[in-house]
Amino acid sequence: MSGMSRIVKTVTNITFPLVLIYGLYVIAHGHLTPGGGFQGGAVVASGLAMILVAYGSVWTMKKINEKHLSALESLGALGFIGLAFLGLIFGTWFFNNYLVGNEILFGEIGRGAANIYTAGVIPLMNFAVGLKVIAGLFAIVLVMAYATRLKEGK
Amino acid sequence: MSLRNSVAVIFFLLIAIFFVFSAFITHPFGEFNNENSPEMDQYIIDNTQNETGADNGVTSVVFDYRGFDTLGEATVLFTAVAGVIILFRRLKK
Amino acid sequence: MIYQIPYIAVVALILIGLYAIIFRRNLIKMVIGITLIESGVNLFLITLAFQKDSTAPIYHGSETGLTMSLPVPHALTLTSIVIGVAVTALMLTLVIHIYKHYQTLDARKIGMEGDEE
Amino acid sequence: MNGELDLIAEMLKHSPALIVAIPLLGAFLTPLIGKINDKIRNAFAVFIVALTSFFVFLLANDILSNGSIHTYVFGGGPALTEGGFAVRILFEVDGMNAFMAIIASILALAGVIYSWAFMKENTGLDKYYTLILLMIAGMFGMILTGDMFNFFVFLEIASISACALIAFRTNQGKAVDAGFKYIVISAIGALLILFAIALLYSQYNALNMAVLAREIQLTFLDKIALALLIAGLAMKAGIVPMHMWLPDAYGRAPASVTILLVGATQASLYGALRMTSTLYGKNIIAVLKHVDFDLFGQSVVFDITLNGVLGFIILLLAILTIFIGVLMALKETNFKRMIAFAAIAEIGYMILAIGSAFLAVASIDTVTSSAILSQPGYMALKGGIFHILNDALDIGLLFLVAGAIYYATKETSLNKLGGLARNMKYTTIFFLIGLFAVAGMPPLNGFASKILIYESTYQVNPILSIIAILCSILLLAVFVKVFHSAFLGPKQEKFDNVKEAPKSMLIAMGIIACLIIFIGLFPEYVLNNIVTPAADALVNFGNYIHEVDSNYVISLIGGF
Repeated sequence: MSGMSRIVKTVTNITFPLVLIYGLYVIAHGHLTPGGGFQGGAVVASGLAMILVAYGSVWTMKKINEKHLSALESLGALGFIGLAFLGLIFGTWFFNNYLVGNEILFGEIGRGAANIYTAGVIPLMNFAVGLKVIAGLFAIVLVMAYATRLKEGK
Repeated sequence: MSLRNSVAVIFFLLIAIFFVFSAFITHPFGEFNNENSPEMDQYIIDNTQNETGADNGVTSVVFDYRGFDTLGEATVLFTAVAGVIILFRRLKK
Repeated sequence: MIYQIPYIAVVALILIGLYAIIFRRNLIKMVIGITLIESGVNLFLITLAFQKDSTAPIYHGSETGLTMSLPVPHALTLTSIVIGVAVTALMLTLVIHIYKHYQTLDARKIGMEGDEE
Repeated sequence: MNGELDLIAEMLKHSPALIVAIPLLGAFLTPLIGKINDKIRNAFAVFIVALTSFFVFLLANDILSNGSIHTYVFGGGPALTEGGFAVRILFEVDGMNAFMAIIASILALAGVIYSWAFMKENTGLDKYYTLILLMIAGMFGMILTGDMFNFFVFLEIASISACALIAFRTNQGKAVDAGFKYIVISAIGALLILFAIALLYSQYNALNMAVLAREIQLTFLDKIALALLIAGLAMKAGIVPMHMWLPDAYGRAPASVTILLVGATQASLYGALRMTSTLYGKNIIAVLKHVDFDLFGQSVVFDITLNGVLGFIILLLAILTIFIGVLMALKETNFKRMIAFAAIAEIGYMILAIGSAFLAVASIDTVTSSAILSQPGYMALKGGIFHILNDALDIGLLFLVAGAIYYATKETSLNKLGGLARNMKYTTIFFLIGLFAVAGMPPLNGFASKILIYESTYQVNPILSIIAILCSILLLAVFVKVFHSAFLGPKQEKFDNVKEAPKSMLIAMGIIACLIIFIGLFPEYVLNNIVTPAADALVNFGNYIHEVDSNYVISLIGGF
């Protein structure tokens, strides 16, 4: 399949950046507003799924295949579990939020801080999970779409 | 009706009775009293800003208080991706 | 009674799902049944989170003394939704494979061939 | 010297978390390492599992020898917050958990080593090893966790990865079908469990097992929750009304996966045991209904208690499970499916013993909060727990042998096999060991636990014991038939070129066979040092709660 009509492709081209920005916003502000890594990741992945629908799975598979996505997902997962392991090393317990209270990165705490430099490792974990969810959900959709594509002549 | 079907009907009715009963005796929607006061959740609501710095109580639960669940959850997604890819792999080398 | 209506909705969802799994023979309908049960359970978790007159458990500054809905069930629901996605993805993958092998989605007709290997 | 001691103490402190985290880390790394080289990837997987096993034995050694309970708070801080509720996730490892973790690590080690040669002709091995490690992590998570929802999450990890691995041979329609059956059953089971967890949460606002066990009142909702928990976990454990997925899944999965599936099934069984004996331990002898009526002029008075009902249901299911398992094994012609039915029967033996133990609970000691069992009941519990270990080893070994035969001949139908003993000497020896162990022949390990079960169930009801012995003999007959038809018999031309299984498979089988012989020769040693602490951990359920609460006291003084 070579994708859908030109109208759909054009609209996708226009709306995808918006979806992407919105998803990244949800990920980045996960510790302040409703949302987080999973939700934002799902938003971005749905944008990618829109591209998949508009351009067809064969075209998308040529641009990025599931091996790349799988590696990306591994990186996200490694980032997440790595942050947890760093808690073991720096904070003496697995999953310790060791960045809370420091002065360099995301360390601010307390009532009414309400800015993005709060919550310790939570924003970092949000990013890791966001990356993982984007890659993971898109990989699932892409692989399933590619496997069930209509072959030439059918 | 075959044996298989009647077993299925009995199983379904049994489970249905359990669920319907549980619906009628769960505490009323949105009402808490001394017996089931949400102490654990109140603790999280009170301390999320001071302990974790996150304004979003849900995120503080997801990534801090119950972070290990989230690791499991991320792992489930990872598992599903690995499973889907392995099932659609090429069979010949 | 009026306060039990959300739970009745939960139970209705779960029972419809169970009905689909037990009595329907179409694999896709069974998958739909499982997702229905899943949404029933998720709805149950979310209803448990609600307190009367509560807001979402998110601070916008240093306000205190608000009644907030409980955060833990929200987190549990999030986890269980993601798990649901994973399970559904895998089930649909298997359904695709079953369809490729047997050219049917009728549960009675699959897995009936002899022991070939 | 002091530094070394500190290091070991540190490792011991963190080992509950590391046992789960290391396989997870390995699983996340495997797709990246797989890009380098196949051999390095295989070695990496073995290394990860070996490292995990090292931590398991470190932890289990400490727990089983000192009788201590380890708790691990994820994120640090005290286990209980002021006010007595657990905000964070806890891992709590007592004798029973340690015992199950040992079994899981043996199975995992054997499965990974076995995979090396067994799977090498397949594609998609990067993902295969990823899923294997994930399944191991899920198994350990289920075993070690002390949090209800965490249990559910790890249950799902184990079952999703297991499902993908069962359907690994996607070119066989039946494998895919088995995978679908498995995922449907396990999804329903897991959702029942989740609903039960939500019911418990709605009443006590807690998810931690120890806190729930402390709080639980046995209200009507709790009874529903217990029924749903047992139903869900019984589905996953393959107990009879819901056993139909098990022979398909065990039979169609690659042998290296089946051995892990055995572990996952037993982890579910452990879950059911933990839920009933610890979570509801305080209320286990609670009176559900007081019966008082006249029967021909004589007044009949007795109480229906929770343990009576549970014990009765479990015994009924156990007899059904043993019976159906053995009968189906008799008429089955597919090698692996037959072993799977034998596995169902073996699960029946375990729950037979556990049901007898439930019936034998006489009272609860409120001071130490432990259940007081009659002597045969305690023996039955020990026998049942011992049998979990023995069943894992015996059934695991048989599946590995079946896999080796499939690897060598590409054949699983018993009607087509024959005369393999000439070319596959070691495999034949391993099969003989597994055969006699499963059938409960002395001096192998199956005998040691089955004799305990027979003896103790005989005192509950002689009929149970007789049925159990008869079924055991039938099982022996089944496997002797297999031995005769597959290994002995006339030499077949098509199997002339059959070679002995490769080294890695022999090593995996050898490890398990050695353990079987070891346990068979020194059953007392294993019983006293491994099984009894596990049984005591279940009986003295108060310790499980007290461990968390005493941590709370220490934290007030400033222990953390």
